Amino acid sequence: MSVYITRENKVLIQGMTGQEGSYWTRHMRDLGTNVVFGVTPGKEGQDVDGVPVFHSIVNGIKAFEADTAMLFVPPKFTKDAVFEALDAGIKKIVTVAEGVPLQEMLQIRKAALSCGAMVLGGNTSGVISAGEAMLGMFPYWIDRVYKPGTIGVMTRSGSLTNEVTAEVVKAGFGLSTLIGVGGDQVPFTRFVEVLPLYQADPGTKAVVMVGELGGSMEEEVAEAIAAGFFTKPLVAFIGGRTAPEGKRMGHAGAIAGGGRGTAKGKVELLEKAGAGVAKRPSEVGPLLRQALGT
Amino acid sequence: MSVYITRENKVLIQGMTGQEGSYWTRHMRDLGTNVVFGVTPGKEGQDVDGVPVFHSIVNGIKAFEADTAMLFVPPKFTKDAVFEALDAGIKKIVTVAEGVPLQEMLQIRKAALSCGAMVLGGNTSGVISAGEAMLGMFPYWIDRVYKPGTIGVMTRSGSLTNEVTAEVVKAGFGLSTLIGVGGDQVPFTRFVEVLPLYQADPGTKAVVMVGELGGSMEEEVAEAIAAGFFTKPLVAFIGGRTAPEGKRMGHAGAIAGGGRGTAKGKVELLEKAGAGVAKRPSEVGPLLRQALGT
Amino acid sequence: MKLFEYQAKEAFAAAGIPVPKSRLVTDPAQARAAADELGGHCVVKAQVLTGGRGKAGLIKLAGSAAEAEALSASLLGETRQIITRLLIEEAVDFKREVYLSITVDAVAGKALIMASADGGVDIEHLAATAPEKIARVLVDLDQGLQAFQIKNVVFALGLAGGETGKQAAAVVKNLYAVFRKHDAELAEINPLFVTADGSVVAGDGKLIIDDNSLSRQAGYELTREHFDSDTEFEAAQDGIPYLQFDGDISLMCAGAGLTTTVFDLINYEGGSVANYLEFGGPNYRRAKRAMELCLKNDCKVLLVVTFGTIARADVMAEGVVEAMNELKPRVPIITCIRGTNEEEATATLRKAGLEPMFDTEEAVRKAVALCAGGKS
Amino acid sequence: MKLFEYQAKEAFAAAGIPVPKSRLVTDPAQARAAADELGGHCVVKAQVLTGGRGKAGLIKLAGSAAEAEALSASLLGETRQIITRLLIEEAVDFKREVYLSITVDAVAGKALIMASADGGVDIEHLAATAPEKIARVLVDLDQGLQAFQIKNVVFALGLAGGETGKQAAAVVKNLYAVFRKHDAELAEINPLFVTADGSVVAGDGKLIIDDNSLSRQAGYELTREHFDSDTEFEAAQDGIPYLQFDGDISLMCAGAGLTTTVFDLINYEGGSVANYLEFGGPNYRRAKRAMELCLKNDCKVLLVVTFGTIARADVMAEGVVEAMNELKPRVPIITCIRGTNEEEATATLRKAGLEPMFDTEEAVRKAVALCAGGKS
Repeated sequence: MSVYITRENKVLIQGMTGQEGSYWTRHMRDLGTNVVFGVTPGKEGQDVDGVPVFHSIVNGIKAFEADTAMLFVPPKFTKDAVFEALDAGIKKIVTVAEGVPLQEMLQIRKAALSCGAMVLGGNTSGVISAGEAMLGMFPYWIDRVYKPGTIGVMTRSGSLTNEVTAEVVKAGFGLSTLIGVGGDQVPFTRFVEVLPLYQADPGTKAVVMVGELGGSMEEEVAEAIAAGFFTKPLVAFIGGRTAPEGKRMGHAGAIAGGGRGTAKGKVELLEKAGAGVAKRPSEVGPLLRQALGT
Repeated sequence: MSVYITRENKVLIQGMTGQEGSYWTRHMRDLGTNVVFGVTPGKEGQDVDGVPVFHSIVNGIKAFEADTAMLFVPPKFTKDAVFEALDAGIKKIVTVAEGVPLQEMLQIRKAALSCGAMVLGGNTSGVISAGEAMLGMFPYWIDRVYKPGTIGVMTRSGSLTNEVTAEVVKAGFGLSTLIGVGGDQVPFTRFVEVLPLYQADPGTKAVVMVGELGGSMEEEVAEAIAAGFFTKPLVAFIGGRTAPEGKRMGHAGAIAGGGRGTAKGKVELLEKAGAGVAKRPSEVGPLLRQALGT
Repeated sequence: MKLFEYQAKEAFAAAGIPVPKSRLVTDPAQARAAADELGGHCVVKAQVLTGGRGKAGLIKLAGSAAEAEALSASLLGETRQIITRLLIEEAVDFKREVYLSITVDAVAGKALIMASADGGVDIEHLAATAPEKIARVLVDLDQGLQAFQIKNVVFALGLAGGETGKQAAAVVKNLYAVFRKHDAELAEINPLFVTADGSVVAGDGKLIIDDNSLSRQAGYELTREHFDSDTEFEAAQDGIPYLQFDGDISLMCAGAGLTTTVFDLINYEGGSVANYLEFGGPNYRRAKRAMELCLKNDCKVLLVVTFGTIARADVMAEGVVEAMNELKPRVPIITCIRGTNEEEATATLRKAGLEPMFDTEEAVRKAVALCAGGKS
Repeated sequence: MKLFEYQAKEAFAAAGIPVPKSRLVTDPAQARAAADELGGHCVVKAQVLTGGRGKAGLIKLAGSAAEAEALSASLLGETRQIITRLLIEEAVDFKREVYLSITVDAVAGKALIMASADGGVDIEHLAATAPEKIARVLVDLDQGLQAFQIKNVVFALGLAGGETGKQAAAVVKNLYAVFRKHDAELAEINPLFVTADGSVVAGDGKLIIDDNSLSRQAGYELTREHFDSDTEFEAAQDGIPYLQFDGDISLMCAGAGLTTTVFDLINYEGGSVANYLEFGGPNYRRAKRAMELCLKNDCKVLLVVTFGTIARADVMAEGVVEAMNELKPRVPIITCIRGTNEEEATATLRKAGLEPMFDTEEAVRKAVALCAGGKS
């Protein structure tokens, strides 16, 4: 089973005619995603591999139903494109762009909350429901990473996710849906807001969270578990446990600061809440086996 | 039974120390309203008849619970005061001020929708749950107008409401709660959004709507009835049935224009939906008796 | 408050919206000079606030300065309507007319932009018969106008692409700025011309400023042209809602809804209304001024109906009696004053020799009967 | 991008926030002249980006121009830290210090104003021990800063009422304007001074501009002072994330999360890191430049770990081999390159004489062993 994206979803692509847009549209369709139309102002009437293009979402949805928007739009136009999708009533939006201005990230997050929409990104590779469908930039199913199965994965990272999911697969499991919330300082959707999808999905038996130092998303997950809002087994891997304080390790999301945000604090809270916490990626598989009694 | 305001509600008063604010606070308390604190910046530590005053809502709610805000604030500060109440999580807000700038009305309406709050006004006398409690500017229970009973009244007017409710009382009925949504061009809450309160209230057997030409609130009510969203008897009185088109009859809410907004159109839609429509105020009582089989 | 075309266009131009060259004139000689300056070929436009000026013959095309002078003389000599100012405007060589406006959407709590590729005089017909040809874009005032919304409006205008598209986008953006800056209830350009060389120019301009915001919109004042009658103008300056009709019964009531209802009831009973006057709310202590305005009418009866809570019955009754004593109206007065302190009000009215009534519909019937020659 | 105090104060002053009079100087003679102009009694402030300047002795009070000159000479001669600029500032006679900052709240999606009546050097201690003394006000960027929020902040600062209250309200409003206009991640005034006569003055200024918005914030550029080392500065100019450490293993990895994890694993194994370098994302075709930077370290081994999908394994492997051939590193290279087109990558590496690995933890153990004197 899958969450967020299945073959039933009707996906529109903003920025479909661009080089990136058309390239990844092809890959998404190859991997099962149901793309209904694309949007590029000025190109209404054209098509990309038979998928029709419209000037705007409002024009597109006069002709086709759509429930999901996938954005291939540069960072400085991301806010406008997300607002366009929200305005059209789209409740699932994925945006891969890295480099959205910080204060526009706040506006996007706020607007999504107001609309009750789940916007994934920015700075994410996207979402995959393994073997079923994909939103974002995954070129093909890498067998040792994206084997279909029953483990939900949520992550702030790219390469590290592959490192960790490879361990999940090595341990004999597979993935239900992998959701990348993105590595930015203001993820439009937070881990704790993804959890209810996995909680409700009978096809997801456990969740792996790939976190890192900085921000407070992992602490929020610990609180949700402690409060009983999430009751399935959860195994976390937290990067940056030996990172020196005050040094920026990579993306902006990873600034340790304040009472929250240290890898140590995250690990402690998660362990206290009863989550499994892997010190190394290779411990993720065994912890999952232990939690699921397999 | 009552809706919106009962003796259980904990009411804070914005602008309580002003002349109007203190005058009506006294009346509200006399009529049963549970006033917990007042807000006037710079006057924290003072009191009005024993009700404590705080600089701000955030300061007040540190000390006292509150679920309702009553504003006695001039029109040009109304938006700020409503935003302050919304920001503090208050979901019921009544504002009596007439003359709020039109575009600020839009912002208030929009903010209230986003917060899931029900803001009544502007330009309303307020709300009364007859014999129980009052928010706004009703000096005392006028027996021939506000007798307690089972009829919900919703209105855009002031004096006309008294005219109509007097007929309700004359016909042997009384009022559950009278809700004035106000006479402005952009009521912060629309008739159709008030209906669910009456629908859910076992103490309300029927509803009287005091409408008039202009806007589309009465048409929306007709649609809600036709769609089965409101199933109790409803009797409407619509003022302005002989008004010449294009003349402004009183407040800004009453501009006839476009396909909607004529008194004639409202009457037709309401009758088609099965509502009783009184041509004269004196017909409201008999129509209610007919609808309720009494 | 409705602005005149020339005021609207000044506001548009200040915001960067292209408008035709023009001169505001008040006499035919000025009109001739202005037309000369503009090259002779020009449009003479009466600055009045009523709609449908073209069809009413209040906009004329002049081929020469002399013709402009003659047309101006004829327009300024109009007797059906007060015309004191004319806009002499260069004639625009347009190939298309489109429609663009911004107003408020009370349901959404947003600004509403309406745009159509078919503009000009028949927009109201279009709205009634083919509403799908008018695109509607809602703008959240807090978020402001978004780039995608500008694009959608420009597509709806049929002007996307190239230099015309850029200019049209700027007009949309700037009209929204005008709407916000001027606290507008309506900002409209109809027609928006597209010229032969692809430029975009505001052919007409309508701007209505929200009355509640007038105090922060300096530079505009109500003039006699804003009203249909002298008394309406006078009442407005006093802040008393007043409308002129030509029937028998002068209404002096409190509350807009109640006054409107009394108006209806009079019509139902076969009577006719001389004027609508509403002295409730902030005006409830101003009975004398209200009665003065009512008595400017050649009415047969003065009907006072109130049912106030804050607007106290006793205060209004005293006001009516005082006004009666000072103004000594020659027509009979019927009162139906109820609400807060009704007993005191009743006593006051009785003491002044009136026969207070307590039922609006009875009071209306009595007023209509009096006009028809019945006894008071 | 962090701004220097003098840049932050320029931005504050431009927005109407009162700041002390000051001169930016680069040598002791200028410092003396500046101090003279300011009346002798002044503060000499090193323009560096590290926090805690007061405690570190980088802010000095001078009683005379001569003293200012001497203090400046000593600060500019600092060897622990690069100091090229000093701010010579009039000494403010303050009676209170309060705290005011604006940053982002990722959970709410709003700006977060923090205000405390207790400002100054111990704000971090206060935040840890008495967080309730720091008021937090969330501002919706679309709605903007509301009047009630300004009031709440001024009350929290303990400055409500009178002229001080008005000035404080203006500072809050203007700091928010700075925050918005400069696309700030942080705008902070600590301390905000209240002087003996009740005026409000920004004692210090901190402004961090969001890196993603730098392209629309003209006039600021990264300088050597923004970095702890020359190589970090060099890498930043090339847009390659790089951090300097002083251990043995040079990291050349793709993906921030993976690089951070490799860093952890090395520490777990008892190894040490020479540098953190991340060449994923847009940099994945720039292996040569990345390796050049890594080889500036006195490292014992170069560890390449990647697991990319878009950042193709074959491209990165080719890049590594090419860089190796050109740069001829004297230290051993360990590769663990996986992901899209992994087979081609493996072949490329083998052909170049490397022994590709496929398990990150094994690769880390091997690197640590190599440093400890084990065999490659």
